[in-house]
Amino acid sequence: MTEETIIAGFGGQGVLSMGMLLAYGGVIENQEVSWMPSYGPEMRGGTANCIVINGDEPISSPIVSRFDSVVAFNQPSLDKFEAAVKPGGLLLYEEEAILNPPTRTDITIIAVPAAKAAIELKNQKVTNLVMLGAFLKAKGIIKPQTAVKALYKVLPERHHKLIPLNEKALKRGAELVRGEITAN
Amino acid sequence: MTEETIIAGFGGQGVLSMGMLLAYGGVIENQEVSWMPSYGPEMRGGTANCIVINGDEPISSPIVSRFDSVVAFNQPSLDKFEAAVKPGGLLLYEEEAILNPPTRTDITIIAVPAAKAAIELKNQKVTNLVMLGAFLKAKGIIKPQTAVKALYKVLPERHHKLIPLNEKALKRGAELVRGEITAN
Amino acid sequence: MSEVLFMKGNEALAEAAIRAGLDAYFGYPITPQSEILEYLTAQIPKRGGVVLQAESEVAAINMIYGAAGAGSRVMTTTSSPGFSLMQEGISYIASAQLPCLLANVVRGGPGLGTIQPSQGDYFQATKGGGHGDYYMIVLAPSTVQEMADFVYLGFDLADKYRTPVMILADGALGQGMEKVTFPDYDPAARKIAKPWATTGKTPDRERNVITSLYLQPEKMEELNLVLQKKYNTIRQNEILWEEYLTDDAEVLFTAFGLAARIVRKTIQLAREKGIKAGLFRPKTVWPFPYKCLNELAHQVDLIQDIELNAGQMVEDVRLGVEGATPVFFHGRMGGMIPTPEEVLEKMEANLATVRGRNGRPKEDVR
Amino acid sequence: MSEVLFMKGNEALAEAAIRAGLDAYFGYPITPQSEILEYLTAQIPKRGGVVLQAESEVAAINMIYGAAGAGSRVMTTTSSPGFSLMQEGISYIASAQLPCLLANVVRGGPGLGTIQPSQGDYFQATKGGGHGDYYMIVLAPSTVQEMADFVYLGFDLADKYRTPVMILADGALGQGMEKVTFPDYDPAARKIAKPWATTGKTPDRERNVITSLYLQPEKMEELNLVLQKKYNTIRQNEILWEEYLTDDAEVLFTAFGLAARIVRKTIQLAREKGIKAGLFRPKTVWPFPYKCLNELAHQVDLIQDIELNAGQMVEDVRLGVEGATPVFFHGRMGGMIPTPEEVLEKMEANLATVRGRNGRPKEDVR
Amino acid sequence: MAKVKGEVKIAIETCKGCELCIHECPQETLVMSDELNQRGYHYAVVAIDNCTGCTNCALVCPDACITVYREQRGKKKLVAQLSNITENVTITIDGR
Amino acid sequence: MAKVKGEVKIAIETCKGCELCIHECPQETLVMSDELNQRGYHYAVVAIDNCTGCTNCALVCPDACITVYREQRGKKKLVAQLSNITENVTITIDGR
Amino acid sequence: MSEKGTVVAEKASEMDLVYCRPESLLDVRMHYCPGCGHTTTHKILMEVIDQLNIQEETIGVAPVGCAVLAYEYLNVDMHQAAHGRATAVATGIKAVQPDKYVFTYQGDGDLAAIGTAETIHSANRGENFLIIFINNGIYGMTGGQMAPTTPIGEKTATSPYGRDKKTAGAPIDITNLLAQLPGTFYATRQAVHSANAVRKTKKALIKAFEYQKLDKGLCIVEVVSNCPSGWKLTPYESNEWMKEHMMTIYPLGDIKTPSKEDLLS
Amino acid sequence: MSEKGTVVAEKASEMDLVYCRPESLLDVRMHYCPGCGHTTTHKILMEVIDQLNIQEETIGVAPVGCAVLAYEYLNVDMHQAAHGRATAVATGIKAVQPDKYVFTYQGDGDLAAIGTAETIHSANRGENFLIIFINNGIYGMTGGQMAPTTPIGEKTATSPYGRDKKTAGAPIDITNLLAQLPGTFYATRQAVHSANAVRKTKKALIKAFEYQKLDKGLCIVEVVSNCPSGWKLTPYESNEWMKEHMMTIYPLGDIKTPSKEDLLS
Ligand SMILES: Cc1ncc(C[n+]2csc(CCOP(=O)(O)OP(=O)(O)O)c2C)c(N)n1
Ligand SMILES: Cc1ncc(C[n+]2csc(CCOP(=O)(O)OP(=O)(O)O)c2C)c(N)n1
Ligand code: SF4
Ligand code: SF4
Ligand code: SF4
Ligand code: SF4
Ligand code: SF4
Ligand code: SF4
Ligand SMILES: [Mg+2]
Ligand SMILES: [Mg+2]
Repeated sequence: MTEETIIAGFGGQGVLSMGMLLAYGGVIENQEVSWMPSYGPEMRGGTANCIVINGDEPISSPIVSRFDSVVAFNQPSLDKFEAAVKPGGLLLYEEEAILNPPTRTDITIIAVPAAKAAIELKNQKVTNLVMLGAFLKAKGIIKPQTAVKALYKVLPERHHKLIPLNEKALKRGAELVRGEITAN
Repeated sequence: MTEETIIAGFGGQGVLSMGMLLAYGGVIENQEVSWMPSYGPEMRGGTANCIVINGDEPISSPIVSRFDSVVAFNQPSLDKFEAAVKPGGLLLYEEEAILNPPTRTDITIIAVPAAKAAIELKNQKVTNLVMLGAFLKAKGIIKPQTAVKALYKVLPERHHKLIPLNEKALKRGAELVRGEITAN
Repeated sequence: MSEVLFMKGNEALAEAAIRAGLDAYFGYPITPQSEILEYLTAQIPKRGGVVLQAESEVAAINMIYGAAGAGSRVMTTTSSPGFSLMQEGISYIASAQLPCLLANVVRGGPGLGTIQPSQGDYFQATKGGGHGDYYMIVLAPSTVQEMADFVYLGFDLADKYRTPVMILADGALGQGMEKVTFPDYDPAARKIAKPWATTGKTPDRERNVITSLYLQPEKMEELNLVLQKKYNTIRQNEILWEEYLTDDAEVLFTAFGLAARIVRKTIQLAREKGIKAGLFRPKTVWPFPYKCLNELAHQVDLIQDIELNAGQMVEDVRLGVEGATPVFFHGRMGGMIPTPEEVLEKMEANLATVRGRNGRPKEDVR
Repeated sequence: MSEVLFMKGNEALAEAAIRAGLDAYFGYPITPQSEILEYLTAQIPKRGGVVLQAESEVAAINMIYGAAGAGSRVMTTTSSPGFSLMQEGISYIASAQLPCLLANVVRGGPGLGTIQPSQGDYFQATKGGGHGDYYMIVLAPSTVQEMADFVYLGFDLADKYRTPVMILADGALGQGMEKVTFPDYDPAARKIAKPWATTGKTPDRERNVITSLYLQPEKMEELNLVLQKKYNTIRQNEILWEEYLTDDAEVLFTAFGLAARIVRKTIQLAREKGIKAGLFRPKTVWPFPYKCLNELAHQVDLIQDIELNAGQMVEDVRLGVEGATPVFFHGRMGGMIPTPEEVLEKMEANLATVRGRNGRPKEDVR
Repeated sequence: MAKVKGEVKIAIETCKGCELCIHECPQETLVMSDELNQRGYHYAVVAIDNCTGCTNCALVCPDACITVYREQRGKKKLVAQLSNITENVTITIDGR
Repeated sequence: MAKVKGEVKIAIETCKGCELCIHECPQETLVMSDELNQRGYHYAVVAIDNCTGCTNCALVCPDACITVYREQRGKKKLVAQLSNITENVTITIDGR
Repeated sequence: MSEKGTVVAEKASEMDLVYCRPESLLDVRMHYCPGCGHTTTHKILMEVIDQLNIQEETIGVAPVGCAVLAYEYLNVDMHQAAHGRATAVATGIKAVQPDKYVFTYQGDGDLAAIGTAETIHSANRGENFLIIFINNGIYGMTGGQMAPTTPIGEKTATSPYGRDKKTAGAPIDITNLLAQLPGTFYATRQAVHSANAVRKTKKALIKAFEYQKLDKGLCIVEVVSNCPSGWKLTPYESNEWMKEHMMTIYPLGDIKTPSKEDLLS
Repeated sequence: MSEKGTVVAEKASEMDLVYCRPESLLDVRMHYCPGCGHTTTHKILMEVIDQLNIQEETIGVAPVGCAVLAYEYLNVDMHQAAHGRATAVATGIKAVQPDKYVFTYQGDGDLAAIGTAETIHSANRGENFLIIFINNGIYGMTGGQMAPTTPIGEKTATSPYGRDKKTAGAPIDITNLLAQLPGTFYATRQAVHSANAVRKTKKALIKAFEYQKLDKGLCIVEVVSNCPSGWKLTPYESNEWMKEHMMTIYPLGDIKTPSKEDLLS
């Protein structure tokens, strides 16, 4: 198994830490893992992404250009990466942020109303956790409990009190994905 | 024919221009010629030398370490280069400057009282021309007249009035070398 | 064995340096390796040592020259343009025989280029980007784990041979996070005495002089002979490489660093298709493992060299192979990274030519 | 043909540059090439153009970058440590595709070394001392006459290919005087239009931008492909070399620059002894004349490479020869220069081994 | 002093939501939108029609999003320099 | 004021004939020799025995060729520091 | 990257256009972070160039730093330059194009750290071009590291415990140093955080370009600027912080202005 | 190169030794040209080191320039350094040997041309070492080329028509610039052309070494010096020329001295 995922959005939407949770989760589950952020001044443009690869054998290149899954937090990211989903792969996006939804028909597409859910949870900052919950429901790369464990690694000590809320957000995300996931 | 000559002394004794005259003379006589000065901060030590190679075929290396002729203007130069004269070669030195004369027996050695002669000519600066005159007498690498022609090339215009004096010095040098020159 | 951590390559390198007893770091920010300086400015005040942000790479390498000469375990790191600026200083350090660790987290050149990963500085690293006859020991990590491991090795080799050692990494190894563990290493036990260092001329010894100046060519040649002798010793003792599935290989890939990881995947794909492919990965790209490669070369139908550049290590490959088998090159530049599939395709095309050209069916090849 | 003059190599280079239409020179003093700057500061005010003593070599190469980008015929010169300092700038110039002429009047390294002549910067010149995949056309003069000739050639090639061209000389060629003549050359007729230059954005064209920055790796790879294509064209069109007595040669010497002059003498000595020796001298050391050398390699019993370094061009020789004949190296370092006799002796010793090893008497060799 | 009448137009897709214009406007004419533009920024919009055309907001706007107009007061007329703002600007000055 | 009696010794083979000591001596004690030393330089020598031991010449001598002594005047004695000037210096201070 | 504003400026027929995007600023979205002073300075630089009508005669140099992509926005001939070498590059350009207006556009890391030698010597030679110096007290482009100009105590990526004077020294006032060199003809320190500041900076730029015609020496216009991203503040907060922490050590105003004689001689 | 003076100093028994070659100056012939100020400065530097008895605790740095061979003469641990980088090298040494006395010994080409950035930033960081700066207004070692410090009108190998202010700028007073940086603790300009000047320079050097113990910042002792060879004058003439042409633009005296508070704080 090798799962190549890119998580992309605006800076500040928590895309890097969503990726980090996925990666740390992999470490906890003894997978081979690589986490590769976009870096450098293109970040000035306000976008950020990271590529996470989880596998059971040493990771080949940490930078790849086609993905098993794309998680898009905004329109530019969706526009940029829709074509990069491998046939049969997954495109998961934050519903509210997207005006022009994806059009591909050879992949699974899931729209997650994560921002709305986060607001319901009274903290917009956990949008990314909702997305992660949804993503893990769709792609069981790591167990949801592992993601919770990863939170202890990724969050600085002073934020550990927020972990219960994050856990809720993860759950909520999972609930938002209904039914069986198959490529349509 | 290839003649490899080194001319060495203190800075200011005119060793570089003596070499230059020999070299320019070669050019005038259509020889292949190379003139190679010592350069760089070792000159701070107060010594200077140049290697002149006159030949009838393209010069191999302009820097050589054994010489057909060594012309020494001071003791350190004599000390340094005596051993570098090829067997059967020539060591010509300014007589007054040398306290410890050379000791080799497989080469021709000529002591030229050039400084004295120059003082007789009322210009100490022409010591090097006396030396050149003597050297050309011993080694006919270029004709003495050619050396005079070379003076016009080497001296800046404003010093051309000194050429007659230089010519005298050349002659005087030639006179100082008596008899046949053979390796002893 | 210690805990499995998950770190950026840059951080792993910095952490390893501290654990290896780094006395002083001097450096200047540049993407994609600024995390090293950042990590050290955060850690060193708590853990001891010196960390100083220099005014430029030129200053940084000369600070290294000073601190290394004064007997300390020192390191600087930068990325491609910064490494170019250090060339004069590196030549001085090599010539004055000072131990230190350098890292170039390479980005795509030439010029300002891009900040994406590249292997375009192989020539500069291995053939002497600076003036004169010198070499550095050049370690080429392929994983974040090696980003850490080669720091210890690098410091030890530097001290052992009084020579600069460099780590030739790339932006992906620097920026990406992977699992890493740190070995037990006691710097106090590993650091060796440096009686030549400028620590103050005590009455029991002559003054120590750090210099590379010998105006007399005879003297300068002597120094060069000392250096060349040292380089030969290193060539004999310190060559490191890795082989992957070479035993039965009919096709040999050569690659270093990040490229070698892609090739490993290609090899799996190739073997799935029945092509017996293997990998030869130099870990020291200087000294280059010519001899061992030459032996392998006689066993295979072709060598396919893969690099993230326009073809640099391939010259060393060809020097090793000496015509024993055809050598092909495929590379991507400017921060582009080939896919395993692309690499496979290139190799297969070349294999077809070779076997076609030889006019021999596959079975006859060897 | 014009008058035969007698000049220092440095002066001949400077004079040729003026005659070739030099618009601007920027440089910093360093032995053994300061005469170039000195000659130009004396001549340019009388003959037109710009000459500026920069505050450093780093500044000088970046002034070149500016003036070359603005469309002028420009040159800088230095010696080994100074050339190392220019590596970042050179990489930028190559990447931004700017034409200019550089000269390195090499001295003995590494480090501060000595000011005596050396060929220790061959690798730096030919394999890219700076970061990234780029090459310069590298002309290696062997006489003062070529110090002048290669200036014209250099400027023309630079303009033709929009690439930096360098002259790889040495202290002896720079400091020594020899005969030289200057060809007829009309700069006005030879200078070509540079529509890409920054001369002010007139309404009839888009703005011109001099850059080597492409953050998108796809774009940066494109630039690299353009560069590589150009380098291939140069490899096809601009290789220059000289052969001396190779027709019947059984022994081939390879050497460039000053070393080749010593070898010519050795060849005479060898032929006097009945050994049919010949010389292969690359005039362009990049692009290196691999193919022609390879052909010759099949004809001879051995190749004896002679350099004023620890063995640098010999790698290119071996890449050209590809195992076709044994290649031996002899070099002197740190400003030392081998004698023709010494070179002969080394070659003869190697010849004995080879012929002994082959177990073939001399007659059977080919 | 009678207030001059002005008007601003804001290129909302260019706006990066830095809010500097808001702080700089002496009239408190501008506010930030609740909406995001396509780049994900809240953008500046006119809240009250009390602009005096003082250009403060425009001067301080980093991204040159703001175009300012001011009531004619018989002064020498400015020549418009709009060519590269957008393609469908139509400017009519002096009836031309 | 009674003149103090001094004395200088000059290392003539180290002397480079720069003449700075000559110009600096208030007593005009020193002159340049007609002879050359082995390096080809005229060197400084004492011409008149009127040295006051003021050390001016020695201070200004670049090459540290000049050693200066001065008549004892009951002052605190200087400790000689001659160890590496030359091997056959013998110094006797206070009868030691 | 080019994109059009969707709300277009439509001429209110009874009104005059009094401010709009300068023509020489290319109609593309600039990559700078929201509220960054680089952006404002780009804009007014092009306003000035339009106003002086010197677009065709101007050549710019932007070295590495956040403004390295300036050539994507400024519609004049441009050189990207190596980090720290902008003034050397400008020296080369001006040497062979003496009739053109040449400017550099440099950050504080570029001008006052790695480029110190080139900066000082360009000024000392009295090079006849304009330096626009964006002093934001930080290395913006590389992610917020300490610059030589960073205020004491300021936390950056490479001074996580605050800049310590003992080890990193005091923030350097390089414009002041440059002003003391006879080759510097005009040196002024301005800002772009307020409309008024912008007005003054535009005037300073106009002066500087006009002086360049006189061939009297180097002009430098320092712009004390912000880096909301590096400082981790909102644009507005960053400007407030800048007033308090930057402008106190880098007070705005002219530092060296030519005398009447200087101008006439 | 070592050689003994042939006329040896013999103790006149009734006299005190009042001046002799300092012990820490190695007994070898120095390569400098006759009358060169480098030589004198070497000598008094070692006198001071002997006097302070810090030979064992001193580490020196001499970059390229005529004094590059200083390590042949100065009997302390020494680094030869690349051209212009002496203060960077010293920064490295002092960082890891903070208890040692560290000095650099630099020419004007080295310190004020190629090394400008390193010089300024060492001062700005307040590096706690001593710069001995030999300002002879020329590149001595490479054969007399123009330096940034060369007086206007002076003919050198690279200003054959005299230094032209228009193209080469004015001679730079770098010590004065350095003095303005808070990191510079003590800056003084001295000379060694006369016995009196030598006495003052020795005092300045003593002060500078003593200040280094206080760990307060950079000390710089500039020595306005001659270059008889480069200037093509006799040593004596060169000193006279120096008084007239160098000391007028580089007046001798203290430029920055610590206040009582500075010393006590
Ligand atoms: C030789 C070299 N060293 C380092 C870098 C990395 N680098 C790029 S920009 C920069 C500093 C940017 O700071 P500044 O000049 O202040 O500009 P700002 O981004 O703050 O506007 C650095 C260190 C580089 N590109 N080249
Ligand atoms: C990188 C580099 N550039 C140039 C040189 C050549 N060089 C050696 S010393 C020197 C300048 C010497 O002048 P200065 O520093 O004033 O010392 P001085 O000899 O006058 O005492 C130069 C240019 C060098 N060695 N290295
Ligand atoms: S022009 Fe002046 S009044 Fe109108 S919105 Fe802008 S700042 Fe406010
Ligand atoms: S100043 Fe400009 S970019 Fe900032 S909010 Fe206002 S309109 Fe938008
Ligand atoms: S010590 Fe004084 S008096 Fe004696 S020779 Fe020297 S300068 Fe003259
Ligand atoms: S000062 Fe010294 S070197 Fe000069 S002449 Fe006098 S003794 Fe000789
Ligand atoms: S990082 Fe700072 S300087 Fe750079 S664009 Fe963003 S705010 Fe401006
Ligand atoms: S060249 Fe000048 S500085 Fe150098 S030793 Fe000679 S006189 Fe002194
Ligand atoms: Mg900045
Ligand atoms: Mg000097």
